[in-house]
Parts: sequence; structure tokens; C-alpha cells
Amino acid sequence: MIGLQHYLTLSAMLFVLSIAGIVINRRNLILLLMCIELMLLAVNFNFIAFSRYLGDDTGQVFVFFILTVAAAEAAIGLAILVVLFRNRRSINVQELNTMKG
Amino acid sequence: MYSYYLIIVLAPLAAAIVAGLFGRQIGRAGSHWITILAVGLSCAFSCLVLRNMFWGGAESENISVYTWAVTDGLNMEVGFLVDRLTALMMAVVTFVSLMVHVYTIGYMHDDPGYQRFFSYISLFTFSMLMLVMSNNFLQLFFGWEAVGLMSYLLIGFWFKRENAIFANLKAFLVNRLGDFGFILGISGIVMFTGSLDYAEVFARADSVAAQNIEVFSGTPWNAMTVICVLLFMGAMGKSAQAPLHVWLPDSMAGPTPISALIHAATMVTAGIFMVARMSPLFELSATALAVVIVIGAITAFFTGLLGIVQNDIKRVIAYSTLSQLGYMTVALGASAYGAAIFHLMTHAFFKSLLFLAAGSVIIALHHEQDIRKMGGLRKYMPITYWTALIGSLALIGFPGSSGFFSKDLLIEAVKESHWHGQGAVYWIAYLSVLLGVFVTALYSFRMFFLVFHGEERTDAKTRSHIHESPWVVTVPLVVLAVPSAIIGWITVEPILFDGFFGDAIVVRQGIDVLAHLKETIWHGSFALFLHAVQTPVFWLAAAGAFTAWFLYLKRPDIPATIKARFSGLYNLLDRKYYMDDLYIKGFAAGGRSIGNALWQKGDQLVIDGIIVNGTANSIGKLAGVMRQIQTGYLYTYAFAMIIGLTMLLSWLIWFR
Amino acid sequence: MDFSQYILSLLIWLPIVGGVLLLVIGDDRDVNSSRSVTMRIVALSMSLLTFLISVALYKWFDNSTPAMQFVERSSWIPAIDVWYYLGIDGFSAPLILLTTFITPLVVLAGWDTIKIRPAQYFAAFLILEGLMIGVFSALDGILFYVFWEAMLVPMFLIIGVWGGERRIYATLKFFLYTFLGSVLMLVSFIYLYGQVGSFDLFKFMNAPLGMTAQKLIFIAFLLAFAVKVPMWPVHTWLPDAHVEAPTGGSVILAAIMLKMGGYGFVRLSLPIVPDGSAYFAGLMIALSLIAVVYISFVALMQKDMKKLIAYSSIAHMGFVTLGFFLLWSISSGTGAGLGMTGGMVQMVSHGLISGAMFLCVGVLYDRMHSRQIADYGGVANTMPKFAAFMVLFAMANAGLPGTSGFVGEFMVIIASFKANFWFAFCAASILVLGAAYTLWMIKRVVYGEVANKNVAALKDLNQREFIVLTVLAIAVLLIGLWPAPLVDMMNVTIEQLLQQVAQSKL
Amino acid sequence: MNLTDYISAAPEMILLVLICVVLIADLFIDNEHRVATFWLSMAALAITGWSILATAPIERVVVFDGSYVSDPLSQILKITAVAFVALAFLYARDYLRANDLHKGEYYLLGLFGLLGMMIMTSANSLLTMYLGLETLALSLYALVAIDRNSATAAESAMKYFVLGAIASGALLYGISWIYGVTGTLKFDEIAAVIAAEPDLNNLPLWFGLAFLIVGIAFKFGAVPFHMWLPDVYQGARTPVTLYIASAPKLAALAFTVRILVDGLGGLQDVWADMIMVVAVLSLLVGNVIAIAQTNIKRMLGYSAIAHVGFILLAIFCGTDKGYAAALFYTLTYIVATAGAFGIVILLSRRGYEAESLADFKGLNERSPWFTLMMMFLMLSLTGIPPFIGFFGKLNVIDAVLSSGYPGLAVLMVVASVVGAFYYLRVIWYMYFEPAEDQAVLQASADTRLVLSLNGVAVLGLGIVPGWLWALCTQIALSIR
Repeated sequence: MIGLQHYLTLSAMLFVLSIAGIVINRRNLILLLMCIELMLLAVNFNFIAFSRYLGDDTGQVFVFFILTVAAAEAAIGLAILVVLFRNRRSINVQELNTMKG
Repeated sequence: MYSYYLIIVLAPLAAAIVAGLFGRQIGRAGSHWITILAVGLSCAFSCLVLRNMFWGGAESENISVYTWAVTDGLNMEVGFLVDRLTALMMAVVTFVSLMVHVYTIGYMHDDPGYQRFFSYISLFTFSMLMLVMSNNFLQLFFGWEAVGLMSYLLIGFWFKRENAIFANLKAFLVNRLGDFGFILGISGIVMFTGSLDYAEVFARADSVAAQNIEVFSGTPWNAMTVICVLLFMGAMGKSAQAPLHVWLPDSMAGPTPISALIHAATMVTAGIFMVARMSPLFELSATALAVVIVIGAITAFFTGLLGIVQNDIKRVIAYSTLSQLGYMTVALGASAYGAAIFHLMTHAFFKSLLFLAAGSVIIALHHEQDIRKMGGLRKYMPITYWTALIGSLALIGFPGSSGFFSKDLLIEAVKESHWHGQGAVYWIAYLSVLLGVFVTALYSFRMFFLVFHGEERTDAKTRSHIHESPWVVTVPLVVLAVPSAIIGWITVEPILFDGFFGDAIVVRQGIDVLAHLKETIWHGSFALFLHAVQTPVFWLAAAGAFTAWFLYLKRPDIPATIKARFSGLYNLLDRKYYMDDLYIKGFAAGGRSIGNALWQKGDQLVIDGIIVNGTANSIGKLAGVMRQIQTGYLYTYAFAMIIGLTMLLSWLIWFR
Repeated sequence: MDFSQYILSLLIWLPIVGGVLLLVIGDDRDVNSSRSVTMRIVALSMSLLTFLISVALYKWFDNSTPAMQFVERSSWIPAIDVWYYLGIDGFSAPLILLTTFITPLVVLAGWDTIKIRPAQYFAAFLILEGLMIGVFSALDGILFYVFWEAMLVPMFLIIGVWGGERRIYATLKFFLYTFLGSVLMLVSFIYLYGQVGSFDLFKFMNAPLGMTAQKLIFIAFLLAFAVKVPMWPVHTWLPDAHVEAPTGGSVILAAIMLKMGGYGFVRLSLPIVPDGSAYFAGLMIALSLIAVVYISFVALMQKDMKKLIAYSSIAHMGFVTLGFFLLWSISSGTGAGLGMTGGMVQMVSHGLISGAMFLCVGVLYDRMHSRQIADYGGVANTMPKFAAFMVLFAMANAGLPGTSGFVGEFMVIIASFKANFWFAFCAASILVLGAAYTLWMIKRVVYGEVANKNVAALKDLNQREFIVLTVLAIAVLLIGLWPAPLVDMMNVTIEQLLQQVAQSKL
Repeated sequence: MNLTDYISAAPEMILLVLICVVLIADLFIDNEHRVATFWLSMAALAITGWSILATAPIERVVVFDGSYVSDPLSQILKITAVAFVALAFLYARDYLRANDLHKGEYYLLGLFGLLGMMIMTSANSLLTMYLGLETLALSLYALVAIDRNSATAAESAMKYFVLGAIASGALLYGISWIYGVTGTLKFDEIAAVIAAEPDLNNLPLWFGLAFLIVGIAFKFGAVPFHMWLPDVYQGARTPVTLYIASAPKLAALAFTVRILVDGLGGLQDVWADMIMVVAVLSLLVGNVIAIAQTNIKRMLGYSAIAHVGFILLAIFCGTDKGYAAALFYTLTYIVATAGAFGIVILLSRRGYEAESLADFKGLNERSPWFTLMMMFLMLSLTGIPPFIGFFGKLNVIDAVLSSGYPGLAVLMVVASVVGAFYYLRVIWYMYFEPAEDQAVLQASADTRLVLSLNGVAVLGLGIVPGWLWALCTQIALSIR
């Protein structure tokens, strides 16, 4: 029988995975955006699991909001990406360090 | 009399201010007239005061002029204590000062700083009067330092001359060394008596003598001894007692009238006066008296020796001054305060006479001071010659001269003093004053002969227009010569034996040597005069004078051979026992190197370099390092956040 | 209305308003344009007016009471019980008079020697004056601190804008040094506020405090005040600041700002933390004596006149702290009060003398643009009047009786002898050392043959400089010959403080 | 659902409507008359401000089924936010016009951001809070990237975006845990649950709390979640930086107070320590690194980090005094910082950014008045009396001391002495250095006036800080 803790563990793993992806990936910004999506999905997973466990719907409502916001976020993220590419002709993370110190 | 005292003090001050600030407006004549009148006025009044004391039998007065400040129960006032001691000093100071004023007209005749000079000497007169007339330690210290200042300014009067401005700095600093002790002594007095006023302090003297002070913890010393020794340090500075004597010879770089007024007659005797004034305290500490007499003896003899090898006419007189001051100090140590003051007075006359005579010679030779370049001046300047002769005789104590009475009785007093039969101290004192007589006679007449007799070593050019000095110079000489010659006859009895000073000077019962002398040897001044030939003093003086004649007139070649034979000794004397080297190479240079070390190592290296700027720089470096963390890479930023998160989580897990 | 009731506010705000007015008037490139002239005249008249008011203050000041006088009290920040609370006693009054006395002279001294932005220059000084008077009259912790810190800003600008070559290093050092010192004072103020629920200094004084608290508070205060005084070893900002500051800046710095430190000790440290002060008295005395001896030796070797005077200031301020902290080592009778009076008098007199010395150096600097002793020599030949003043002030600096320099030192030395022979021994060494460094400088600068053609070209004092120096000389001599009026101002206050300190808070 | 609900939320709704109006109107405004958009937005702000005042409740009102609150805290924060957005718009106008950025976006995004902030300040449930947060965050991302031709702007926008996304992800994850443990999203219910069942106060809850704190710290820009801040401050166009540096700080404060005090007040002993660590780090890192900066915007960024340290330390106390101090500090800080950026804008002109510290050299020769203003602002940030910044620090130190942390107090003052250096350096450049360029400052009268008022304000407030302090105390008491 699969219990709450399994779901939580899974979502935790996803969450860590996404963060790892952000930190480790040093080449492509698109991957970063994907990792962010993944992170939000991990959170959703958590919410649903909890809401199911608690028998309370609020969590699931929250999930819908998160999905919406995620969409908006993706839109803005891509827009910025485009601007960046227009100016830089590159979306390489490692070239993104003109400001430092 | 109060108004008289005020006038006596303030007249010279006012004159000095006028001559100093408005010298240009009132002109040369104006400034010398106003100062001379002022000093003459205070001289006249001082003599009046003295007369009232002497014959009028006026009582001593203790008047407070105004309250300087009162705080914490300590009353600091400015006031006059005029008793017979003060009166005598006032008369001497103002009289000599007046003479010097007149003399200056001639001596400084063509000096650009004419007005300034008159202003200075009047101001000096004022300071000296404040000193002697004070009725409390505060004002005493004021006068003490003020005369020091004037001496500083006057030695450096010709401030273009390197030696002058070196000498005046040296004089001031060495004096300050003495004052360092002096002010500590005053502090001690306040500590134990809670007052600065002479009368109160003297009243509580006994209680002070009963107490101890632990300067070094565990070794209680008698409070009075400590205080008196500290006070005497001041006297050593002012009255140029060894080892603080080094400033006086150099001070001859100043104009000659100054040497006469300040560095012979008045200021340098302030120390003597002070100790006499403090007799109620010194009497209570045998140790202090021992210190006084030994220091005095050393000064009297050894500085005298130095006079023999000097060739600068003024320096010779300066060394004789040192040695005479030594004599007075010895008398103080022997509790013969009267004798000391008496010698102070006679010395004031004949020594200023000698200086002025020397000055007259110097003018005649156009500021030539080397006695080897003089000689045979007798026929050119008779008045100077005769007056100088009187002065010299008085100095060596030729029977009948004023110096005879003072010095002879001084030596008698030492001989008979309570130190009699007390081993080292006694013999040091007695022998040095005795042998001092020979030395004195030797150098005085060496100078006298070399200047006035023998071949004329002056070069032809100067010789062509050597002539007697103008009357403004010679009159003071004559006027001073008179007392130098005769004052002893009339004053010796009242001052020494008729208790002229009354309660101004206190001597402990049983050690009052003057009283003792009065019973034993005193039969009037004429008797003393006749008795003179039987005393060793006379023969020693004669021997000295003869030696001088023999060596410098009869066989002028001998001194050279002696110099060659005993070159070691000669150098020792010529270099003044290496005292100057000790002060300049030792203390001065030492102080400077300490200063450098503290400044560059302590301040600049450690405090500023390492601590202050060190901190600042290290923070700057830290900033430089820390900004490296901000790499600019997204993943670093993200990683930092992760670190933070894990930090928080791990804190939760481990520490909660 | 009774004018005397608001006199303190008037003294504080009049100069500040004047300063703002000057900023409004402003100036233009040429110093003789009517604009610049009116500006200067306004500056001078403002400072003189302030001085006149302070004379009235002196006239109305009551020597017989230790209580605060001319008190003004109105609520400022009710939320934390902060009051606009002014009042003066025997400690504040002399220093306020000193401030109002010095400032016009400083304005005169900078009259036409300041070429760049004179309006801002004079404005800075007037505002500074107001703030300094504020420090001396504030009786509320926060008010005190506000004035205390705000003071740094004009000084920071004065040194930084009108200073010498290394002015930026000097002024930053000055600011950060003093700022670091005073923030800890702020912390202890707030701590005390936590104890008594108010910033009223008198509440602070009555607050019961444990020994540890007292020790810590004392250390915090010590940092603040020791830096200002300055005491060894936190003195190193002073020589730099003095050397780089323009003449007026050095004068104000030496004459008044240093006094803040001493004032802080008597106004705050001693009454608020008596036991803490008693505990650290030994340390304080030791530091003071080090300041006297060590710094005097350092001063001896300075090649820069201003540095020399700066170091001599440190040495002389050593007497102030020495006098203030002797009282615990004096068993009975005369002494404690004497030391304290000496310290106070020393503050005033040092204010006059060091100010005068800096003005003298300024006179030379304006002519030759060098402060190096080596560049001078035989100045007396070309500037006799100036030489006379310089020698007079040098003598005062060497503590000659008859000048104000002597009074304080004399009292403190007497008191310290009572405390311990060796205290007096070290303290009295200033007689020799002080004379040594001052007169040695005089010998090298004033006396001797004309050293070089620059010196030969020197012009003697002009009218303006002559007036400034004369006024100062008169003040120095007056206090030296008759300190009674000054001393009487503070006597009762000091007695009261001694009683206050005598009773432990534990 | 009843009328009071809508009344209490009226300002937000009105603002939303007005935004739409402006948005549509902007479509019909051509570039020459773009300034009309500015005035429209100003009008919108004015109306919003009025509505806030009009609907100001006497006491705390909780509406929309407990997910929305309107209380004195939200009121003061909203009204101030509106004011500072208006200020930012005003300062921005000339700059945008001069740099061909004068499109409607700046104002619209600014207004949307304001909407987000207002929602945040009134949020009473984690959900509402999240929505407000994202509304603000997304507008800010867009604002940073507003200059399409600037590579640095795009870079900083990207950094901001990614890191912001991570932060909100972490926040959400934390929220999910809080939700999981307490079973609710509403602050008062969460508080009630924790109070009711002490055994809930355990690791899972703290686990969630830790993630929330990440979100909070990021919004404030506290170490070690500060990395975005300097780059964004530097990379964004100055008006944008001005916007980011001022009003959102208020939102962040509300964010913190609502969650940590209203919601998780029961866990204070847990979060206090975390906040303290973060705050102290910010204090030190911010002040030290700022010394090494040569770009004034970046320097002000690091100084912002340092000031956040103060704000968080005030909150850390967990006392009414502390909250009052935090509020007071935030308000006074943004006054000064907005003014400072205003001056930076004033200095820059067409095609020329006055970004490096060196551009301030000799400003006193060019404009004594604004030099004086800049000095006031810098001194206020340093904490020199009588400028208002000093009283902010005073209150925080007071709060920290009265909660019994003298060590922290000493640390704070020493840190501010270190900080003094880089503020003084600005003054030093302005007054002590010769001018390098002599160009006269061009700015329209109203900007000059407001900027002067802004500069004078830090002095004026410092001379009469009493009323503000009283107000903050009163509001702090209304927080429960």
C-alpha cells in the first residue's frame, strides 16, 4: 500500500532533482526554465498528496493557481530569454556574467 | 606704606609696558627716560622703606593685594610681605637696576633694539621685585619664572647670534630643571600645610617636620627634608649651583648690562634669597642643610678653578660669580643666613661693578672680549681701571673692602658652624671655601693684570682710538665703586650681629653660628680689620694675587709650560669638567632620540600603522576577497541559495 | 517674555540660522565682489552677535548655585521620552563662552585667506558653533548625541574641502575614528534608557547600576571621550587632522572640539558611573601621564609646526584627564576639587593658547605656504610684531606663570602630588619638556639670522591678524593674572559633583 | 460574501479597474503625447490613494472568508507604497523620455506591481500571499527587462527571474508543508491550530518554515539569498532600480510580518534564530562588500542588503517594539534610498548613465543644492543625527537591547561605522574632488522640487520624528 510518505518522498526527490538541475546545468537557459517547471510540479505533487491525505480541497485549488502562475512565469521567462538572445546571440549560462563582484 | 609698595612694584612695570609697546612713538630718549625715572622712583621708595626698617624701626608688613583664585579651600593670593630681608633686597635690586639703566644708555647706544632693551630690564626689575616682595609661594613662583623669562629674552636679545639663542634656550631649560623640583616642593608644602601663604606655612612647619612621606614605598622620608631638597633644586637652577650651573657662563652671550644686573647682582641670587626666606623650613631638616652646604661647597671651589683657564673677560667674571654664589650657599648650609645675605649684598655691588667695568672695556675695544687681546689699558681708561681694581679687591676680600667683611665672616661662620667636627661635610665645606679664596684671587688678578697691565696686545687699529667711556658709563662705575669699597664698614655689625633681620630669618637654637661668632670673635669692624692679617683668608688671597702677578706679569711664559705639562688637567678645566657634553650630548641628544623612537616606532609604526590603518586596510582587503563570491554566474547564485537553505535545515535538525 | 529664558536656544540656533543664511547668500569667484563682502560681514556680525549674547549669559550666570541655569525643557519625541532639554552649570558655561569667543576670531582669521567657496566655509563654522554650544548645553541623552554627532559633519567638510594635501585621508580618519568612538556611547545611552525609561541625563545619574554595567558603560563612554580628548593611544587622528585642516579648522578643533571629551567625562562618566570611574581611575591616570610624558617627547621631534602644536595639545589635555580622575587617590582635604578645577581651567586656557598657536602658524602659512620648521628661521627680523606674539603664546604653552597656561597645570600638579609623588613627578616633567619642544621650535623659527629669501620677503602682521592675536593675548594674560572669575564660575558645581561621585551607586 | 468584503478590498479593485483604463488609453496615445500616460497613471495612483484613506478601517477587518485582511498595517503600507510608486514615476519620467524608453509599459507594470504589493499587504492566507507575490514578481521581471536593447538589463532580468522562480518554488514547497501539517492556509487558523495542538510544533512544521524563510529572505535580499540584488540594481535602468529599491521593501515587510507573526507567531522561538543568522550575515556582508564597489547603483544595492539586516534584526526581536522599529526603519530607509536614486537619475542624461561613483566628483561645483541634498541622504543612510536614518537605527538598537542582546547592538553599530565609509566616499567625491564634467543638470521643475523635498524630508523627519514613531508603535500594537 502506497502511503503519504511515499508521495512526499517522491515530490522531495523531484524538488531536489530540479534544484540540482539548476545548479549543475551550465550550458542552456532553456533547461533552467524546464527545471523551474519541474520544481513547481514537485510542489503540486506535495499539495495534492496532502490535500488527499487531509481530505481537504484547498490544496487542490492551490494547485490550479500554481499551474496558472507557472504558465505566466514561463511566458515571461521566455520573453526575457528572447530579449537576451536578441542582445547576446547566445543563451549560454556561462556567458551570463558581465555583472559580478 | 601699602601705596609705596604698589608704586615700587608697578612703576617699572608701567614704564616697561610704555617703552615696550610705544617705543617707536616715544623714541629712544623717551624710553630710557621713562624707564630710568620709574626705576629711580622705586629705588628711592625702596631706600625709604629700608630706612624706615633700619632706623625708623618700622614693623614688617604682610599685605594681600588681591585674591588670585580660591578653590577647594586653597586660597591663592597675590600679596606683599615686606620685612627687613625684603627691604634689603628691594634696595639692592632697585639700586643696581638703576645703575644698570643709566649705564645702558651708553652701552647700548647704537643698538637698534634700544627701546626693547629698556623695556626688558624694567620688566625684569618688576619681576624681581615681585619675587622678593612676595608673601606666598604662588607669587614667589610667578616672580621666579618671570625673571627666568626676562633672562631668556635678554640673553637672546641679539637674537641673530646663534650662540645667544643657544645660550638662552639652554639657560631657560636648565632653569626649568630646577623649577621642576621647585614646583614639586611647593606642591609638597600645599600637601602638608594646605596653604601657600608664608605665614601659615611657617606656623605649621613643625607639624610638617613630624610627618613622613614615602616617595619610594617602604622607605619613609621626613617630609620636611623632601620638601626642602625639592625647593633647593629650584635654588640650584636659579643660583646656578652645580650641577645646574652650566647655563650661567653661556648666558654671557647677552649684553653686558644684563650680565651685571641679572647674572651677577640680582636674579642669580634669588635662590639664595629664597633659601634664606625659607629658613624656618630648612632649619627643621639637617639633611637638607647638609645637601645645601655640600652643593654650595662643590660649586664654590670647582667652578672657581674653571675661572683660571677662561680667556673671555666676561666668562671669567661669570665663573667667579658661580663660585661666589657657592660661598653664599655654603653660608646658608651653615645656617649663617645673615652672612649669606650680607655677602649677597656686597657681591651685588662689586660684581656688577666688575661686569660694568668689563663692559666699559669691551666698548672701548669695540666688543672685543678676549683678554689675550687686551693689556695695558690702564693708561687709556683710568676710571675704569680704578673702579675695576676696587671691584677686584672687594672680590678677593682685601681687608677693608666690602668683600672682606662679608667673605671673611662667612668663612669664619663656616668654620665655627654646627657642622664643626662632623667629619666629611664640615671639611668639604670649610676647605673649599678656604681654598676658594686663593683661587678667586688668582683668577681675578690674572684677569686684572692681563687686561690693564702688561704689554698691549691690542692691534694698532683699535689701539688708535681706545678712550675712556662716556660719563653715562663711568658714573655708574663710580657710584657702584663707593659701596663696594665701604659698605662693609657700616653695615656689617647691624646685619650680622644686631639681629637686623629679626624674625625674617629663623635659626634653630644652638646652631646659630652668627650668635656664636658674636660672642667669640666679634669686636667691631675695625677690630676685625686689624685682625685680618692673622687670618688664613688674607694670606691665601695675597698668595693668589701674587701668583697671578708672577705668572702673568713677571713670567708670562710659565702658564704655557704648565698648560703643556698638565694638559690632561687643563683639558678637564677647559672643557668645564665635560659638564656641557653631558647635558648636550647626554640629555638633549638622549631626549631627542627617545622622541624619535616613540614617534616613529610607537606612534607611526604600531598605533597608526598596525592598529589603525591596519584595521582599515584589512577590511578593504576583506571586501576585495568577499566580492569574489559574487561570481556573476547564475548557478553560483542558485548554489548560494541552496547552501543557505541547507544551513537553515541542518540548523533545525542538529540544534533543535 | 524674559529673554534670558531662551538664551541657550538663541545661542544654539542663531549661528546655525546665520550659517544657512550664508549658504543662501552664497558667493562668487572674486572675493571682493559686493556679494562676497556682504557674505563675510554677515558671517562676522552673526558670530559677534552670538558672542555678545554669551556675554549676557555670563552676566546673568549665578556662581552661587550648582543647579542647572537657563533651563529650557519641552517635549521632543514623547514616544521614547526624549526632551529638548537645555541648561548649563559651571562646567558648561566657561566652555560655551570659550566657543563664542573663539568663533569670531576664526571668522576673522579666514577673512580673505579663503579663496574657494568662502560662503560655505564660514557657514560651516557658524553651524559648527551652534552645534558645539548645543553639546555643552544639552541635558538629554539623545539631544546631546545628536549635537555630538552632527558636529562631525561640518568639520569633515572643513578639513576635506579646505585642507592640505593629505586632507582626505585625514578627514576620513577623523570622522571614522570619532564616529566609532561615539556609537558605543549611543548604545550605552539606549541601555540606560532601558533602565530608567527616559533619556534625561539626571535620571541617568540617579539610575542604580550594577558594577558590571558600570564598567561596561564607562568603557563605552571612555572610547567616545578618549578619542575626542584625545588620550593616548587613540590620539593618532589628531596630528593628521590638525596638520591638514585649514587654520580655522585647526583652531576650532584644538580650542573647542577636544574639550568635548573632557566635558563628557565630567558631565557623563563621573556622575553616571561613579563606581566604574573609580574602578578605572588608575588606568585613566596612567594614560594621562603617558600622554604627558610620551607625547611630549614625540612633540620634541616634530618637523612640522602644526604637528608639533597638535602633539603639545595632546600632552596638555593629559592634564585635564589627570585632574579629573585624581579624586579617588586623594585621601582627604584639599586636592580632589583642586585637580578638577585645574582640569577645567586647563581646558579653557588650552583652548585659547592652542588656538593662538595655530593662528600664528596660520599667519606664517598664509605667507609662505609651508609648515615645515626647516623652511623658516629668523622670522623675528622681518616680522617683529608677529615674533612678539609668537613668543608670548609659546611661553603660555610652556606654562609660564602669568599666562593662562600656568593656572591649570599648577593646580593639577599640586593635586597630583597629594595623590602620589610620582604622579606629580611625571606631570611636572611638562615644565621641562613643554618648554623644550615649544622654545626649541621658537629658536628655529623665530630667532636666528634670516634663513632664506622667502623669510626675508615676509610682511609683518596686517591689521586684521594683529587684532585677532591681540584679543587672544589679552585673554591669555587676563586668565593668567586673575583666574578668579573663571574659577568662581565652576567652584560650586565641582563641589556638588564631588559629593555626587563620592556616594557609590552599588 | 457581503458588502464589507468589497469595501475592504475596494482599493485593489479600483486600482485594477484603473490599470485597465490606463492600459487601453495608452494604446491610443502616440509617442509624442506619451506623457499623458504618466498623468493618467498619476491620477490612478491618486484615486487609489484616496480610496485607501476612504476605506481605512478603525480596527482589523478580515474578509473574503478569512483570506483577506484590512488593518492599520496594511493601510499604512499601501498608502506609502502608492506614494513611492508615484515618486518613482515622477523621477522616471524625464529619464525615460530622454532615453527613448517612454512607453506605457513602465507605468503599467509599475501599477501592476503596486497591485501585487497591495494584495500582499492585505493577504491573510498563504494563497492570497502567493498570488500577490507573483503579481509583483512578474511585473518586476518585466520591468527589469524593459529596455529591450540593453544586454545587461536582459542579463539581470534573467538572473532575477530564475532565482525568483527558485525562491517562489521553495516558498510554495514550504507552504505545502505548512498546509500539510496544519491543514489550512489561513494565517489566523494556522495560528489557532498551532496554539491548540502543541504537539504539532515539531520538525515537519519547522521544515516548512525553513522554506518559507527562504522565500522571505529572497524577497528582502538577505544573505545568502541576496545574490540577485546587486546585479539587478546595477543592470536595470535607474528608474526601475528606484522602483525595486523602494516600494517592494514595504511589501516584503508585510510578507514577513503576516506569515511569521500573524501565521506562525507560535513558532517565534524557532524562526527568530534563523532570521537572526540571516540578518547578521546581511549586516556584515552588505557593509563590507559595499566598500569595494565603484558603481553607485551596485553600492546602494549592497547597502540595501546591510539595511535589510537592520530590519530583520528588528523583526527578530519578536516584540511590538521590534515590529514598530522594523516598520519605522523600512519607511525611513526607502525615503532616503528613493532620494538617492532620484539624484542618480538627475545626474544621468541622454545616452549617459551617471552610474560610477566617479561621476559624482565635484558635484558641488555643478549644483551645490543637490549636492547638499545628496549629502543629507547619504548621512541619513549612514545614521548620522539629526537625519531620520539615525532614529531608525536608534529604535532598532533600542528594540534589540530591550530584548536583551547587547552583543547584537554593538555588532550593529560597529557595522554601521564600517558602512559609514562608503557613504562618506560619496560626499568626499562630491565635495573634495574637482569636477570632471561640467554639464549642467537638466530636470523639469516638478522633479527638482520633489527631489528637494525628498532631500529636505530626511532632515525634517529627523527634527520631528516623534509623530512617525508614535504611529509605528500604534500600528505595531495592532499586529497581534
